[in-house]
Amino acid sequence: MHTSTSRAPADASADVAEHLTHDDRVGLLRYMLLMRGIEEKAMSLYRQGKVPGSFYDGYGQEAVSVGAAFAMAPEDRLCILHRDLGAHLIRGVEPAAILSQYMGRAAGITGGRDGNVHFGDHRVGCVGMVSMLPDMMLVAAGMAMAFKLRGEARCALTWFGDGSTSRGDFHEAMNWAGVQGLPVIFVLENNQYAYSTPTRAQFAVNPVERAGAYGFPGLSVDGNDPEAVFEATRAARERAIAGDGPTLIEAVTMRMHGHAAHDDMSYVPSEQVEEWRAKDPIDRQRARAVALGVDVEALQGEVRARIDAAADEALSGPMPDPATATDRLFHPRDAEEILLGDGRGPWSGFAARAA
Amino acid sequence: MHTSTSRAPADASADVAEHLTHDDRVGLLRYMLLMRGIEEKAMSLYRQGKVPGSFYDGYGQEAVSVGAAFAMAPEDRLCILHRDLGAHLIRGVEPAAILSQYMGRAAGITGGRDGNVHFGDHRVGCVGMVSMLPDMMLVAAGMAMAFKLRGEARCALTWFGDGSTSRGDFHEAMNWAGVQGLPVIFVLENNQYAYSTPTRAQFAVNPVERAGAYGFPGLSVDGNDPEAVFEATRAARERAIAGDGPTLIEAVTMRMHGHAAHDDMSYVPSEQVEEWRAKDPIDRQRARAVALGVDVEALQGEVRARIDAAADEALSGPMPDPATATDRLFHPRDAEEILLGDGRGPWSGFAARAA
Amino acid sequence: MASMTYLQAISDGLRTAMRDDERVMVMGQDIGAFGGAFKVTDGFFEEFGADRVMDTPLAESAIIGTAVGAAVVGLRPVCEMQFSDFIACGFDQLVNVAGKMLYRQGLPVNITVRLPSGGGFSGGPFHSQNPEAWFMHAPGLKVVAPSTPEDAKGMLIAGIRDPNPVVYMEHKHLYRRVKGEVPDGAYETPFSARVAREGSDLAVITYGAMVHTALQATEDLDGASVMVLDLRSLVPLDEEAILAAVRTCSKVVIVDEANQTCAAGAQVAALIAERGFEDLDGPVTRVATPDVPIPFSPPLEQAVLPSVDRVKEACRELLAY
Amino acid sequence: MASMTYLQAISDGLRTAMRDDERVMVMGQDIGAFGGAFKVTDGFFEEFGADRVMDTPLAESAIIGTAVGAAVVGLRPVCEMQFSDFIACGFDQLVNVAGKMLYRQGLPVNITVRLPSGGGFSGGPFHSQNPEAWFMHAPGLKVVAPSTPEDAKGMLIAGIRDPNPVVYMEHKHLYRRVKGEVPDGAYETPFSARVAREGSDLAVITYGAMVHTALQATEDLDGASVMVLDLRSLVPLDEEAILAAVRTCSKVVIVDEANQTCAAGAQVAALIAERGFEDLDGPVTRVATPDVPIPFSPPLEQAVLPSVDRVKEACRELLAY
Ligand SMILES: Cc1ncc(C[n+]2csc(CCOP(=O)(O)OP(=O)(O)O)c2C)c(N)n1
Ligand SMILES: Cc1ncc(C[n+]2csc(CCOP(=O)(O)OP(=O)(O)O)c2C)c(N)n1
Ligand SMILES: [Mg+2]
Ligand SMILES: [Mg+2]
Repeated sequence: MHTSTSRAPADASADVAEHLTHDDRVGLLRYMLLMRGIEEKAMSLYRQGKVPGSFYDGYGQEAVSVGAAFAMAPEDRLCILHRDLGAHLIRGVEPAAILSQYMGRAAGITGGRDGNVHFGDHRVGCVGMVSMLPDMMLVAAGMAMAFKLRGEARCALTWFGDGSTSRGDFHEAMNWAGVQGLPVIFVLENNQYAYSTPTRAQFAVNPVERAGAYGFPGLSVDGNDPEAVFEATRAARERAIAGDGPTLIEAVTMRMHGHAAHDDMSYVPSEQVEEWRAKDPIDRQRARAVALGVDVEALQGEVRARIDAAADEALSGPMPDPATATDRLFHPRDAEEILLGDGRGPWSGFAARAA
Repeated sequence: MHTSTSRAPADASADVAEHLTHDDRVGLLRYMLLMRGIEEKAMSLYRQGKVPGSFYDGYGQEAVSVGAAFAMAPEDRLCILHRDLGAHLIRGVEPAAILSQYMGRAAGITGGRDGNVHFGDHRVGCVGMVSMLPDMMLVAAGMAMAFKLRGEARCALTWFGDGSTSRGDFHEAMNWAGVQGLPVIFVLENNQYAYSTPTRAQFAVNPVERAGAYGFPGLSVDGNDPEAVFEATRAARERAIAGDGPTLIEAVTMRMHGHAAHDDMSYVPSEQVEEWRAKDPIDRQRARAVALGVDVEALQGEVRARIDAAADEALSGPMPDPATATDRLFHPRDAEEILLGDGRGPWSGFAARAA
Repeated sequence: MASMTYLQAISDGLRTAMRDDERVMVMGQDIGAFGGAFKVTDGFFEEFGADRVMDTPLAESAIIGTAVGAAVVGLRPVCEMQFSDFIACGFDQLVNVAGKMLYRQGLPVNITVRLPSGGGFSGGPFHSQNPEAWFMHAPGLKVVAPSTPEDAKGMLIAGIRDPNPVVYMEHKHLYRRVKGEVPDGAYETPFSARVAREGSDLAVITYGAMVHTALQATEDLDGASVMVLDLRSLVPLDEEAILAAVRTCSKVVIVDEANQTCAAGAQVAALIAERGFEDLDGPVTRVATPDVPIPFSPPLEQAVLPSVDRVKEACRELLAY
Repeated sequence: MASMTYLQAISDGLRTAMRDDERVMVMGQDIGAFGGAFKVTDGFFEEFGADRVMDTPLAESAIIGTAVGAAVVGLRPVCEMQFSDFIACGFDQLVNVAGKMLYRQGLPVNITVRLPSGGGFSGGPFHSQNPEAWFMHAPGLKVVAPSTPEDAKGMLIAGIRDPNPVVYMEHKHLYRRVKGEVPDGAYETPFSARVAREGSDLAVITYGAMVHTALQATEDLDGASVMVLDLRSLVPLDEEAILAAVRTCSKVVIVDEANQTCAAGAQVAALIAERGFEDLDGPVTRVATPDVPIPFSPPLEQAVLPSVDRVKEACRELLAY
């Protein structure tokens, strides 16, 4: 079972060309633009006092969620974390529902019961995260366990941060997935910080090195390149579906904003920010699109218009009815069974798979 | 920080000769005999209904606790696990106190409040284990953290089983020890089973391989050779005291009895038991003693007499007073501060260190 | 109908649920070929195979967490903790992931967590706990605690079929000590209280192993007519049955094996003090374990666990009020 | 004396304890150069250095477990959970290792665990909990919950000096909202109740943030004389002060921000129903959060948390009884 760990960045170029069509590549850019635009809009709503509580975003990390979610099939199942808005979009969650979610409105995915990116739309196969990190690794492993037990050709995927790797649940999930050889993909989003804590205070050795000691491969990819993340995830999914077990993918990136809206991240050296700003994932994909002859201005305009319309819709929606605050603590026995749906995101799966 | 993992059995012979005197080697045998004898006595008391609850022993694993504890200094601190009675003996806990402990008598180390090997005599520098495995790894790491913060040349050691490595606390302790470079020694007592569960259902890769991924060395030793365990621990202690951080030592051994008194371990193939019976650690050390010209018969007689006297003493002691059952839930503010003592075990430290 | 021990009834319930519904699987340490620490799943491995009778690594958080994952994609896992005490190691997954999922996002989590609990056999501080109150104080979990073989089977089946996370307290001290008639096949016992004995002078309100202590203590209490109410379910709590008992008897003794502070018994007492006040004819008396870890040695353990004598004494005192 | 916010008083207490005793150290996530999520340790890193103001990995079990180890060899660690909710991830070490050590083996564990708790600012289901009852139901832990800046400082210093594990509940909603005079230097506030306002018609018994809600709700309640008893400490619970309040007022409203089932308020109600029964002139009324996770959106959150209006209404109803 012992597979040696490789940290060499996956060389995506060849395989990517094989699996991503022209439209896929534009799709990757579109989702990243949409993610960044929605988060910028939410941030301005936050500043206007319209987003209660706190606000977290994934600025600069768009390639990680978009690249990985793009490689998943509708029948796969996802636990999406707090810097991974793009994954929700790929699964088909509407921008208006997301903005409603941030603002605690009735039309938000959780109907105002939870906030921020603490949601998952079960109709598109997603389980919403809890705050306790990285609890969802075990939930993802459990979904994969069910797939394996039933002999289904599906897999589960979850993201988690560098900081989360210090907690026991990381280990229990890695060990369980390894010993049972589960079809699960763990995407370690190494954005250099956990709140104010740099990775050197979190671990002595990069956790991607640990995969081998759990019996499955771990690899590092450029987390600012959506196509590299896509390709690593696609290959991991292929392994999973083939019955070859889990994969740990480290997506190396940088948290370009503070931990949350209140954090000016004065603890981050400005050179580090500058260095990473030059590697902006959207700039990179935009350049590819330009090279492909895409009218990127038009695409950006289209995305902006969609977000503006979503904001208008969200802002016009009501807050939840306080009379419902104690409803739905338990599911009635005679009610319909609710499970994670079968997925219906237009981009749940890249074009080559469908072919 | 990344140190590569070595699983090659530590070649003890040369160093051992340097550090163990004739008396030390006899001492190792004496403590193993004492451990086995006390556990046999306790088992017969259990069969007579004099030991309440359950009963766990370390039959066949005597070399692990005896070898490791022998290498520790009085100023070191230990968390001793349930198959490691020998370590208590080395620290100086009296056999009568141990038999009283098993029988829930007032003179037991916990005064009847806890049972089995769930004790630690704080006067000799030991913290008693809790059942939840492997919680004590974190407590040991915490003691080591205090030593490091205060600049003291001491270390902490704890044992834990193969099964325990699956739990989150294993990981949190390994990671914490690695990132802080703590003077702590983790002795992984791989006795092939966790209750009925063989190691293959517990992990895909031997956990000793993980040490490197936490930034410190992991090595395997013959857990049925007290001198090999001693030597590995002695060297690990030297590293710890020198500020070179933690060590994970896998002591490869076999649980030769059931998980507890009620368990006939029918799930263990009899060839496996036979194979290991031939490697009995006491037989091995006895042969060494014989070669050194020791009168082993006399030694055994002495040990037996000591145990018989201890049993008499323990059996004549009273049960705890029920009126005290709710005392000492909180320590009074004005009472004396109680800390782990400075150790006073006659064999807390082998002869060569004292010299 | 067959006569079974409490333990056999649990096994029978589990086996019945597994035969009826192939989505049901069990997970836990040593539950496979070994049949579990208490032999609840003895023979299951042979009947249902390794996939549905899953030996897990020693990792409680993982047991609960993976069960949640498996449940939301359609399995119905039943998790066994080797002892209820070890749920402390899976606490977060149970309370934060399983308990809050439906309320937050409309996704029910159909898991059942079996917790062998309770003292009385020198299990000591880590094998004797009654942790149910922690979970009563964690919204989104149902908590049940049957006292008879018939209810043990019926509530386990009902718990497994219930789409919500159910914490199933099975008292170890009842395993082989209590026997009773158990209906064949599948049936469900509702999550509501049961009058274990009718009575009108005083009501003893209790659950789990203490039902038997209460029955024994009040069997012949100087001729008094003593009702024993077996709560059976703690969440939902059958408030109407409790208040009805107060109306009938006007005097109440609440017996709880757990440590007394913030125990299930405290909640029952608080309920009565608020909504049964006008029917009360005496203080709401509690018998529980004082706030200490459960000691190992028999004389110490017997000194802290509620005994037949302590219950008798409390009842006598209240009857004389 | 200086005027300080509740938050500043906590900082001041911690700083004072660290200056007085070099065994005291603080451990937690982002508490070093960053000064902590709520800035309680702002400036500590500069004053005391990285060793005594220790940034830890993201690992709650390890924070508690290593603190226990450090404590038994002579340090006095103060652990910060970033939010009280995350203590679920360190639950086992707190309850089983720290809580039971002294009882089992005579070894005191001098740690203090700071839990920033409570709702009211759209923290949602994982940043708003009041988990104190879990720890009241775990023998061997002291649990305190100051409501004023003066007590926040004095109880933190007392907790750090106390040789036992102390769970220190600091309500986030008080951090910047409540200000008051705080004595200079080191002093201790005893772990006992305090009469926040004298009164004789009705007693509101509460603690933490709800003390302020209770005071506001009963400031001018149709001329009634309303006592407000601030428990301050939950373990030990000042039973005498509670019973004295019942004797004086005969009517009691208990206000608790936690989920109602098996909450601290349930224990207080049960105590009164048992030992204050004869002094009661009406039902023991409770105001608490219903048993649901704390929702994020303001209208939902306001609907579940006990409000000034709900307390008023409960008092009025009881006064009219
Ligand atoms: C168990 C747990 N402890 C503490 C926190 C508080 N917290 C929220 S995010 C965060 C940092 C997470 O860092 P990382 O895992 O690297 O994710 P990132 O935010 O960098 O994406 C912390 C400490 C938490 N969410 N969960
Ligand atoms: C957290 C936890 N879960 C379950 C148990 C129940 N249990 C007691 S010993 C044991 C097996 C331990 O195996 P291992 O760690 O290999 O130690 P060994 O007994 O083989 O020395 C189990 C599952 C426990 N003690 N702790
Ligand atoms: Mg990070
Ligand atoms: Mg083992």
